[in-house]
Amino acid sequence: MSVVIGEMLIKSSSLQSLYRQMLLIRRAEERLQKLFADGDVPGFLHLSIGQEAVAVGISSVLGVADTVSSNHRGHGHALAKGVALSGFFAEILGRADGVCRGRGGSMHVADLSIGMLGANGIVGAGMPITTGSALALKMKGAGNIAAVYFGDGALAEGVIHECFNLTSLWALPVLFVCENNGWSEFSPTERQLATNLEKLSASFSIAFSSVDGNDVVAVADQAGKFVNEMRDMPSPRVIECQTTRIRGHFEGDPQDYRDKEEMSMMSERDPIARARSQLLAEGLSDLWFEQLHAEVDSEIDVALNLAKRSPEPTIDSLVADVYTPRLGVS
Amino acid sequence: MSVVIGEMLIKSSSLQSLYRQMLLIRRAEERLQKLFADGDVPGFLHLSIGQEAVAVGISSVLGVADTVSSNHRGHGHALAKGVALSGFFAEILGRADGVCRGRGGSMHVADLSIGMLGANGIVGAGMPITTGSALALKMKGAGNIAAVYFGDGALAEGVIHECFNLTSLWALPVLFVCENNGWSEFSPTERQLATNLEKLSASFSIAFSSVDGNDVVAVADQAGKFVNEMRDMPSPRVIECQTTRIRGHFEGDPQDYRDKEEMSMMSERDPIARARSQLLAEGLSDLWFEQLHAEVDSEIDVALNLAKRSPEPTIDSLVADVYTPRLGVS
Amino acid sequence: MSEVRYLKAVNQALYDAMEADDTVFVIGEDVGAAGGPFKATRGLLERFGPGRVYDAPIAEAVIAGVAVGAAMTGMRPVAEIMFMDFITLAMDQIVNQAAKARSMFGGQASLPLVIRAPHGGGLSAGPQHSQCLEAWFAHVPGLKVVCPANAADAYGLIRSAIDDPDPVIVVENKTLYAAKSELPDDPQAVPIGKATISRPGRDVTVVTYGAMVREALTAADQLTIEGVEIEVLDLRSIQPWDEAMVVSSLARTHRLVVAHEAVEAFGVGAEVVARMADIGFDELDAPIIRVGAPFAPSPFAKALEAAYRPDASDIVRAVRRTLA
Amino acid sequence: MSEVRYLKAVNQALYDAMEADDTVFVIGEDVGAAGGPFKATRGLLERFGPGRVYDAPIAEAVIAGVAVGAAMTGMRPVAEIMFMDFITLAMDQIVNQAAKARSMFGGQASLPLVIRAPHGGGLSAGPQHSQCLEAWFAHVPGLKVVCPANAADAYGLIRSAIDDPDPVIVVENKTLYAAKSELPDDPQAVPIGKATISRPGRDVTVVTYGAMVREALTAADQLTIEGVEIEVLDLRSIQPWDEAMVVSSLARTHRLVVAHEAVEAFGVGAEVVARMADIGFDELDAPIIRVGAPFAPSPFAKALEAAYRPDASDIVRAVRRTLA
Ligand SMILES: Cc1ncc(C[n+]2csc(CCOP(=O)(O)OP(=O)(O)O)c2C)c(N)n1
Ligand SMILES: Cc1ncc(C[n+]2csc(CCOP(=O)(O)OP(=O)(O)O)c2C)c(N)n1
Ligand SMILES: [Mg+2]
Ligand SMILES: [Mg+2]
Repeated sequence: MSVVIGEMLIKSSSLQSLYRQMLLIRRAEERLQKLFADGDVPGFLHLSIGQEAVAVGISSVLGVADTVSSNHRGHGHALAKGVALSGFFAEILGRADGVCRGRGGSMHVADLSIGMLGANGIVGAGMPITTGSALALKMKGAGNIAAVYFGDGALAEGVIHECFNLTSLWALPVLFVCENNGWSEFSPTERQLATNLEKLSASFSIAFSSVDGNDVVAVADQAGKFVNEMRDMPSPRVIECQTTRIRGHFEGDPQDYRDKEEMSMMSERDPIARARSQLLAEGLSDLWFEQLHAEVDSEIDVALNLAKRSPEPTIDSLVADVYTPRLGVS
Repeated sequence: MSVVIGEMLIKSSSLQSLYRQMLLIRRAEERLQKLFADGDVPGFLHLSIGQEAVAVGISSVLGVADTVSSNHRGHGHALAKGVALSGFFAEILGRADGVCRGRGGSMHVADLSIGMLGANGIVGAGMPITTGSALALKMKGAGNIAAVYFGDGALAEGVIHECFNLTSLWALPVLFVCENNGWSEFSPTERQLATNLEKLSASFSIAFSSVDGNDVVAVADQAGKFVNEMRDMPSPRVIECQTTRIRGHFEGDPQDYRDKEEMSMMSERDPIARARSQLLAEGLSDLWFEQLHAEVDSEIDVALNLAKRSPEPTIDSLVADVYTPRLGVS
Repeated sequence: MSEVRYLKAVNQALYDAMEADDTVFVIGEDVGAAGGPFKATRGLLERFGPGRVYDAPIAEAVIAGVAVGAAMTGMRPVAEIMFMDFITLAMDQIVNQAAKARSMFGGQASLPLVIRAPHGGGLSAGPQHSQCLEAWFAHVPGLKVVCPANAADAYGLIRSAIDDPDPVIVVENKTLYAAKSELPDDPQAVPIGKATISRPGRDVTVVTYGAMVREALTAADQLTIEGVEIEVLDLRSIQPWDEAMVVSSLARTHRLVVAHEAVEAFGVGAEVVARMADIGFDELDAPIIRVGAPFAPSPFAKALEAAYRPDASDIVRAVRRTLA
Repeated sequence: MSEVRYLKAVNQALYDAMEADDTVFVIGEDVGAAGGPFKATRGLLERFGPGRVYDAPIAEAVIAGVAVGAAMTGMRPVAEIMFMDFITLAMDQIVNQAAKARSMFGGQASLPLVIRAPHGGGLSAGPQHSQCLEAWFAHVPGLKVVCPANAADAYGLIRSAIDDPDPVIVVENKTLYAAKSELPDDPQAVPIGKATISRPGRDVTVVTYGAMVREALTAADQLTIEGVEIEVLDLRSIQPWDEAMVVSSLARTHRLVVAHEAVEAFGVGAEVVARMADIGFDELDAPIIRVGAPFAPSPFAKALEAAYRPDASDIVRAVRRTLA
């Protein structure tokens, strides 16, 4: 497996390609949003609209041999790590060709073959998993690292303490990526925390950086810097990405707890609009955007059509597949 | 229930009385040590020999309406809070007249009528219990506080994070008392922690103080200061008491992991010897000590004899007593 | 008497209990301003204020711990664990502390605390948001476990749970929240430990609880057509459970089916069967059949989940087997 | 063939597994320099170094999490939870993550991890250090659970557990650690899911596991004097368990007792009985009797604990009841 070193990747992956990835995630989620409204998506749907720059910026410095774990709001994390779009859609629609054969859904999208260790329905639970993954990677000694995405609300769970302690103590290469969107479901996180990530990181002597999580280049730069250090000399890092949850906690959330002002400022903070302005300033034409959008939309159409044509999964393999089949073992 | 304000108590309880309490705990544990060696104490026995100044100093500023929770090394905490000596011995010997009727033993000594919410066999578990107790006390509004004793090893458990966060966020009157003896069972705690209590407290904006935990006056002074503040205006405090585990992790521990040097320095650090020197310097005579020792020993003899005469508990009430009997409810 | 949603009955029970006793308070994630993720605590903050309704951070271990410590200190806490699956993070406080305190302190303490935990599938919420873990708690001496199947029982069992001197786990089925059933105008407490006959019958006893009661009643309708009258017994309480009522029904029908939504293997049903295979053995004319979820995590996809969850047709099949 | 302590067999299994496969590593509290609280890991640090033997802080949730994440990343972790009671702090990682990963990821992943957890009383260790919680894990699809009763099975099941592609909980009984039994010079893996007949007999089948196997054998000796020959069946694996062997024994004896140290109510025995009350019903000539701990936390005092723990005399009584 090839180890992709962050800096190299940032250079080769121009803002154009980062933009494209963010756009793909956005459009994919917008389609899901619509499908959900039409009653075609079962279960809970937590969209990451507004937070795409985090996933794209982080993944731009990771290779396939690096691992990521994610949380309930994990669509962007999965797609940015390289989960195939049609398997992704099929999963969320609950179809047989879903990456998890329709058994996991939105909160459990995973593809272990590319180091995507799964979204997770349990707040905070990705952190210990990532700690273990990082230990394994360190034991293997190939310079790979493990990243974990979590929200600001997850800072309240005790497990973060155990993970900060262990990764610092054993110098494990975990990149802790906090998506700080200010919300824990329907409550402002400031009413849930008497600390913050900077202070917590400091108390475990873990290098910390806070970035504008809606600026994809800022995320990629800082992540690249951290990951390069980590590859040379394993140890944890914390990157806090200030970002914006543009939609509700989940689809169907009326959001009556959010005030007008916050809602109105959102478009300004939109990471995709920002990247677009930058690219326009760099001289890209409207036509370029139009073409790109068309391209992305058609990519999504193809994948989604594939997903929609996928059959409903059948129950028969469910029980047989709980444990690993073993040749010669009855 | 009367609220005893720390400072007043410190004044009235002179060093002599603190010395007496420490001595009582020490001698009681020395008797247990011998009883254990003779095979008369069932189960695990974690002695707090060397750590008496913490329990005595803290309890000197607490009243009966204040609560304490403790851990596996809780004999001193219980006695200092006022658990009756004979019921204490009877419990540890597993007798019917034990404070817990022989059902709990050394790791579960409790007397809720005086706010001793129990020793605890689960490392760290006293902290959330104390957090809840403090919330109840705050709701009642009488200015009482809740204290929890825990070891340095417990700092690794995630629950401390949740409790620091909640007590700070909700301004709950918890006095976190760490007995830092440098050991987590057979491992030096420094090999288990990438942080320390000062940093952790700071990260949650909880006032912190580190004291010489083998100096009973230093413990009582700092605790008194903290508790007075907390009674006026509820909020958490952390007091770290640097102390010395003179015996093994439990009785029977060969302690081959401890080096000679550490072992030889122990007597210097002995809190009781220290208090004795202070009292000698203040002019107390050897005779005074002799008399006090004789008095304490005879108090212990009486209690222990009572305990030893207590019958073995019988199984009959065990099952009936798992739930609270209710009149008129079948 | 009026038809109300199960959820409304839960809400009213909490409200009335808080009115009746000011040591009762609620704590949980988003239970305050948001009125609870399922709206079970709606209106409580407005009525009782932030000193009785605590919006907690996402930290289940300390939420349970607060209940334990507050109960030791004279209060009657009612903690909500948003989905029963998250109770995995609070097990020490519930199992090692709450359940054992009374016994291990020699009977000194009563811990009047309640943990509310919604269980069950049907929402395509996937493997980590659909589990029915009540069997775990029923295995722990010191805990009581109830699982109401309708509005009146939801009201009555929650009132009893809050009133109870010992720790009670109240398991609420998520698919029932929206279901309507009758609630008396002056609803009463329902004693913990008493089952009820939801439908009398003479041929086969079907013991069940929670959302499966509805399925059993549907099965009863179907079976009537075949000339089979099943007696549907709603346990309501799982720990303690009403062994006497099950035996006495069995003494009439001589055939037994036990059904629940939880995974069949090592579930609550196993205990009911095991008791009847002992004390009820002489009454048995046929094998005892259990109905429960297959041995797999609860799947996400609608079709999969529907096939996975036991329902009326499974009960019908089981009943037929006992009559074969 | 030589007589060795159960503990030595555990130790050797770990040693041999680490020799055989360098992706195997151990993690737990004091498992390194101190050789483990019960000395199960003695010598491993010296032989394999700190890169394979990890002394962890007191933090059970992340210990279990490390096992999950490392297993997802190609290793074969063996985590020790010092007393099974402390597993309450690691339930999310074991139940929501380890157990479900394979299924909920659509079969992509195998998680070859082992959690070793000593259970049981007999040391006067009190209510928080004596529990037998295996029934919880047996109820969770995705986990396997084994509980060896002698040195050869301890060795063989631990080797199988480590070799197994899926998560296995290895429950070791603390009172067995010091007990000696035969271990072949070239000990072999023991397949998970296969019971064994510890003593053949014709009159009553006694199904048991762990420390109760010894008690059942003692009971067998006593009952022989009364002319009763019991067949003692050691399950060894609890999830999956060897239903076929139990049925075939029952087909010979027509009477069944199920015994374990865990609390009887909602314990492992309930499942065994429930299955037999279904698929074995036609073979049964008498009520099925269970033997287990009473419904109370494990008490501390020696006399109390002795009265609380089920033993040979309880099995004798139960067998007599099935013959009455
Ligand atoms: C252990 C656990 N507790 C509670 C929940 C319910 N829950 C799901 S998301 C969420 C809020 C998470 O907030 P944050 O971590 O900031 O992520 P965000 O939704 O803002 O992206 C909560 C409480 C859960 N899934 N798991
Ligand atoms: C949750 C839990 N994990 C592990 C243990 C085993 N154990 C008992 S005491 C102890 C060390 C505690 O160290 P510390 O907190 O510093 O207290 P000390 O013994 O030094 O007083 C350990 C690991 C336990 N009782 N509970
Ligand atoms: Mg958030
Ligand atoms: Mg210590």
